[in-house]
Amino acid sequence: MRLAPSTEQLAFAAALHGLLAAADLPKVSTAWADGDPGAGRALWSALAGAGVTGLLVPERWGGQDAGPDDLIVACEELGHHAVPGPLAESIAAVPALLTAAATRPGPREWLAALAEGRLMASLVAPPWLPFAADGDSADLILVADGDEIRQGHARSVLPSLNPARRLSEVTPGELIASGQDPGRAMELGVLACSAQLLGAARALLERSVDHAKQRAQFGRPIGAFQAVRHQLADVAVAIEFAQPLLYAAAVALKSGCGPLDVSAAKVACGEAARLAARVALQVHGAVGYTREHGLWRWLGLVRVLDLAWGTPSWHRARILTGLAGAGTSVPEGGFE
Amino acid sequence: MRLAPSTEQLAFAAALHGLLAAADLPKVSTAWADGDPGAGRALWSALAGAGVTGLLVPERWGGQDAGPDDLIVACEELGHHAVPGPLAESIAAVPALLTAAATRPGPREWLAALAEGRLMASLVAPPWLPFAADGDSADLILVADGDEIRQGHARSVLPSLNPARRLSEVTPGELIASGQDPGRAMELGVLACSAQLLGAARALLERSVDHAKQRAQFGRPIGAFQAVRHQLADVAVAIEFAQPLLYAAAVALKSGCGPLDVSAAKVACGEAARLAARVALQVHGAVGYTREHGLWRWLGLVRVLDLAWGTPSWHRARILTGLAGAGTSVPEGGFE
Amino acid sequence: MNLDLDDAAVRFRDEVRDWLAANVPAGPLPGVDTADGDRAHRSWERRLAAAGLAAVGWPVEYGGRAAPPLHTLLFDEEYHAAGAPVRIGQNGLFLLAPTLLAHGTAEQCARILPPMARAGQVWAQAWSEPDAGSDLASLRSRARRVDGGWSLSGQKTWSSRAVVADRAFGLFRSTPGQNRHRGLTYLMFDLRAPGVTVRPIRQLDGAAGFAEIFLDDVFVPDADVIGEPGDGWRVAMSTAAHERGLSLRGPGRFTAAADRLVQLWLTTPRSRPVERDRVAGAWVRARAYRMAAYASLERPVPPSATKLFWSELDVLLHETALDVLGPLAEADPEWTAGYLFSLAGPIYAGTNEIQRDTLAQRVLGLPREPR
Amino acid sequence: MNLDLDDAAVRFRDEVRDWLAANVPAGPLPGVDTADGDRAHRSWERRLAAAGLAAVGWPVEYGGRAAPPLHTLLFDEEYHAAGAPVRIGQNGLFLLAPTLLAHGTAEQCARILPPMARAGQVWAQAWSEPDAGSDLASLRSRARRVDGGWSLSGQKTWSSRAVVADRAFGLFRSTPGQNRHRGLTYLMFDLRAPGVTVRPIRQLDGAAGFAEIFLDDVFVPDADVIGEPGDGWRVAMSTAAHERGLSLRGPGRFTAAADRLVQLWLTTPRSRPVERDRVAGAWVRARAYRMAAYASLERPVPPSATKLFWSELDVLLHETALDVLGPLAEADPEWTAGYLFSLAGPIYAGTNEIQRDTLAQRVLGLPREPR
Repeated sequence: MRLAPSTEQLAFAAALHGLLAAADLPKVSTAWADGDPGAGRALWSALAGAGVTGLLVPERWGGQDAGPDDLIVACEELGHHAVPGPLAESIAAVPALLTAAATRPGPREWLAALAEGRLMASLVAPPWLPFAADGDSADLILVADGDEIRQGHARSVLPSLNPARRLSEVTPGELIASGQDPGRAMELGVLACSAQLLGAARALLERSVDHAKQRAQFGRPIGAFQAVRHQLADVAVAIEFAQPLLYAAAVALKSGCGPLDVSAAKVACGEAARLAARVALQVHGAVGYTREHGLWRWLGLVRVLDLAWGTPSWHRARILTGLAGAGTSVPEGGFE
Repeated sequence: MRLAPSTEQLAFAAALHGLLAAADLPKVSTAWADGDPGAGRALWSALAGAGVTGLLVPERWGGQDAGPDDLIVACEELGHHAVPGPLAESIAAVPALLTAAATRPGPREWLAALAEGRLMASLVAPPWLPFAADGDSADLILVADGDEIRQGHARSVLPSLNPARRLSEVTPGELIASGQDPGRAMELGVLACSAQLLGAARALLERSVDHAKQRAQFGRPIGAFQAVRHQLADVAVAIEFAQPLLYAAAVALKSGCGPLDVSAAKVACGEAARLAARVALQVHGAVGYTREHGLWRWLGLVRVLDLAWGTPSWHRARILTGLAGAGTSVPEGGFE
Repeated sequence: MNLDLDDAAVRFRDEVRDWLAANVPAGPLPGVDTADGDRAHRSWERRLAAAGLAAVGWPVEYGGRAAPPLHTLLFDEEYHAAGAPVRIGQNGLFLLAPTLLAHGTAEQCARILPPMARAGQVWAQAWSEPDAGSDLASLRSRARRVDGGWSLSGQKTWSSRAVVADRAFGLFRSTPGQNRHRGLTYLMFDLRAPGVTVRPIRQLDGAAGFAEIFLDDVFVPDADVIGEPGDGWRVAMSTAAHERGLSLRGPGRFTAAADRLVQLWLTTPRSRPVERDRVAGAWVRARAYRMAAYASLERPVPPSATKLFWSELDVLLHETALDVLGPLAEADPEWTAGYLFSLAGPIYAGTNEIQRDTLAQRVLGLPREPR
Repeated sequence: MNLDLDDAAVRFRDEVRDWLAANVPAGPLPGVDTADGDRAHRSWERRLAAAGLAAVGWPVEYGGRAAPPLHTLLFDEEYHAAGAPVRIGQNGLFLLAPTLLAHGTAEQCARILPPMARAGQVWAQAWSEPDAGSDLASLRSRARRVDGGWSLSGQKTWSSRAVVADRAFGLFRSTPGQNRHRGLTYLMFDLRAPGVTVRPIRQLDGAAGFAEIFLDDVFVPDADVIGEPGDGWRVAMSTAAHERGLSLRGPGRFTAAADRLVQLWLTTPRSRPVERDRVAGAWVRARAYRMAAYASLERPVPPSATKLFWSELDVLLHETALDVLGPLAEADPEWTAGYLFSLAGPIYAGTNEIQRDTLAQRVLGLPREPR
């Protein structure tokens, strides 16, 4: 019985952390927000080199053929560093969708390009993902609607609440596959998104703790005030108890089931991240509200990802449907 | 434009406060909880002398014929002192129901007896009030179901979460009136209940503040710790902003409308009282958890009254139905 | 208890409502912190002033109507219900003006208030410093006595509107030896005077909503001291009460947002019952804030309680709206802008942590924390 | 990451499940703090012990099975899922025993643990004093050196189970000159010894769940000191970690309550969607606590975080259940009893305020508050 990363996974996370810590993410994110994806694409290539972009790509197309447990280890680090881009799409859902459609040459080529870091993909899947995240810089946009997968074409760019995210409205085009249940691919997307949220929560807590140790008011570090330290303690508790759900969801998905656990992970990681974001801003005060300070990179990320890949409300309804047992569906609204 | 008590109302409240402060309520409540209503009934007579029990009884049957604004002034004091008994029933809803049925001699006699303090009444009104509060000591139980009012007969006594409240299951009996809309009587009951809740919240805050000033740990009063003082500040804010809604509801009911305001008052007073109760227990610690300390008299009262006279959920639904405008009903469950 | 408006109040409300219906611009004005927006918002203020609506509670000689506080409240509600533009002059109108009317000389009021009402002068605040945020009394910017006035030096920050404003007001340490609340003076100064440098700071949303102000030997004549030199803390705290209280944040902003939230929820195709609770709860709180405003005409509400309540209400309103919108929220410009603005509420005008301490001490009488 | 149970674990779980199905009493036992209840609960403990299930993780020679921690976790889940009786011996089993196993002598373990496992001896805690609650280190009850042992005097309070228990354990000041954490000794004493008076305290629910203990020159032999004299604080803190952590509050209690809550919600005729959110949220948290328990087998969870989480979860579970029940809640004996018990959670075993301070300092490394 294991609910913790293996030694290999810890080493993978540490390597990724080193790569990202050296990558000047503030600069990457600022450029990305200003519509200049060059540095972000360079980082994407570096991530490919570290084996991140091909995690879910089958080995015969150059990938790692890794499992959901490796996926969350990587995505937690990506969230920890607030890496911009359509990550849960490119790393989790799209490779899974393409693998199911890999009887045709197009998907196979895209899979290989994903693994090599030459391709970054986005995804539209109404109503969960109504827009393509970073559709303007993505090389491939898929549209998953029912059991059909189509290629999508970006139209206008919309601003997002998250400055480092550029939304595209998308027109569905050529049919890529049909008759495929996108379920598992979407679960992997939810899982990746949850891991990003948890990583972001952890980063927000770390930065807030550092700030609370250094910033002094009334002659002492603000972290010596209960009003500050107790808020941070609550964030630490939320993170501490969201993490096991994330790991349990990965374990459940690995053995081929797990909607209940995936939803529980999404709810808990989202809650922890939202709490961490609110507390981080409050602890930082005005300086956290500026673009000059780096906090904005996580604040927008968290608020947006919590509502993407199924709202907390949707996931709660799914949990109760699962618990109600066969034949009973708990609609998003409960019974009437 | 007035949203505050008049000079006369302030004097009424002060007189009532004096009466109740001298009445040894802890003893009254303990005896009441142990099934000995003697002292409680004596207090009821004293309240009749102060004009409380006949507030809503028409003058010709010996009452004050007072308005909803006087009602909340009295009920806030009763809640402040955690007076046991079926108060919102006896003082608010039942006199209003009986007044509407006063074409017959029975209701007239009951009204006179209420005003004189000889009669204490309880009420069953499913689904809001499934049991008769203190039905074993009440002299009269009404059952309001649809547009029929019947006399009810108490069966077994059930224990309540509130030790100073004894519930009876009731069998409906003789028809008292039919074709009457109990609506306004029930609104008055909700209003009285809201006022009790606000008074209880205020008492809980006062006692907690006193305790926080006196109890010392780590060499200083616990009220000097932000962990304690900030919780108390939040309670004060909740009370400060529930009160104007209570007054506004009384004003609205006086001019013959106001379901929206009555529901808003119930929601806000209930929230303030529940927060006050949780914080009071936490600030008092173990001593607040004992019967020897008086806190129990408010803790049970608050938790029970918040769910009586329409749950917070029911009142929220009514607010949104009112806001949605003609023809749209927001069910308790929202739309599906 | 009686909520009926008297005839004068009804007439006033109708006048405001009609005027706004006829005059509020159809679309939103450009951002207030841009050059275009600056022009458009000042022009809007001049129209308000011409209609006698810029500051109805002020004395007539300064551009007001000497209207009772109830009318100010009614104006605020109508203004927000009509979706009228943000008041570019709000720092002056709602924060400096009450201070001047309470502590200023007649000369100061006559000189400063009329152009403020016409937005001929827009004001910025200059309170916080890099090391004096929550602990405002630790501020270090200096006012040095010079011939005929004072010379200001130091650094102020988080000064909202400073990028577009003409003048600023704030606290300076005028007696070097004295500590904390003592020896501070309340001064007004020209943001275009020699020695002033304003550096815009980009906010979360990318706009330059606030700025740093660097002061290097900036001259201020004696006529621009409010109250007595050295008595600045007491004078400032009356502004702080306004900032935290109902002057800055009338109920109109929140009741209007609550009504929009209810409409959003009612018209969202798949209305989410989970949010139902919070939508109704937010509406109840906005209503509570409104009723408290009316009640405050007779019984003042502690400013710390007011600040805590409106700032948490604003966050609740906007968080709930985003949750109702679900995945569409991030692309909704209006609600996301309001959301980002709401997040600043628990921080500015004295953080909510400071407000809770103040309330615990001044309202509840709890002992002060050892510092 | 792998959740599969090995064969031994599956066999153990099945054994426990089958035994409980065959042995758990059909109805509830009388209240544990009554004479009848005392008998019934001790008898139940003897049956558990006879089946080798009283304390599966203990060494075999003391009445356990030397089972791995995973088995203790599985036992806890099965026990609560089966609705088995409250453990009358829990203070001893879950709090004293881990301390003895860590700090006690072999003689102490051999003498004390076997009767504890058979509920031949039931233990009470004796920590808090009237002036030493959150600030436990200010305790004043004394242990005076006497021939062959110690003499205890003073007053302890909030001692749960003291009314029915046989013996108690707690901290006493053994070096009069020393302050706070220094000079304390961890001792066990007989509640029926001369000089001991136990005064029951009625709780909110009317039951005498805890008591005051008055000690007047009560003799304790040297054999009943745990650890070194004067080293009591360090020894006690290891018990405190157990009390706050998973030993006292295994996940079974909460997952069982969460499952009952979900069933309640599903079968309530007019299921309330507002509560839907909280029902699902409570279930998610109970699941999180369970998964954290499994994860803790490899990576310990800070006890302060555990205490905060389970106590808030328990309140959430029961508050939500009452709200789902609506006006019927007050007459539901099971949920209201659980509710009242849950309210004590954020208070006992170190208040949640103390836990947040501990977590901030020890886990987050934030500076200590000046005291």
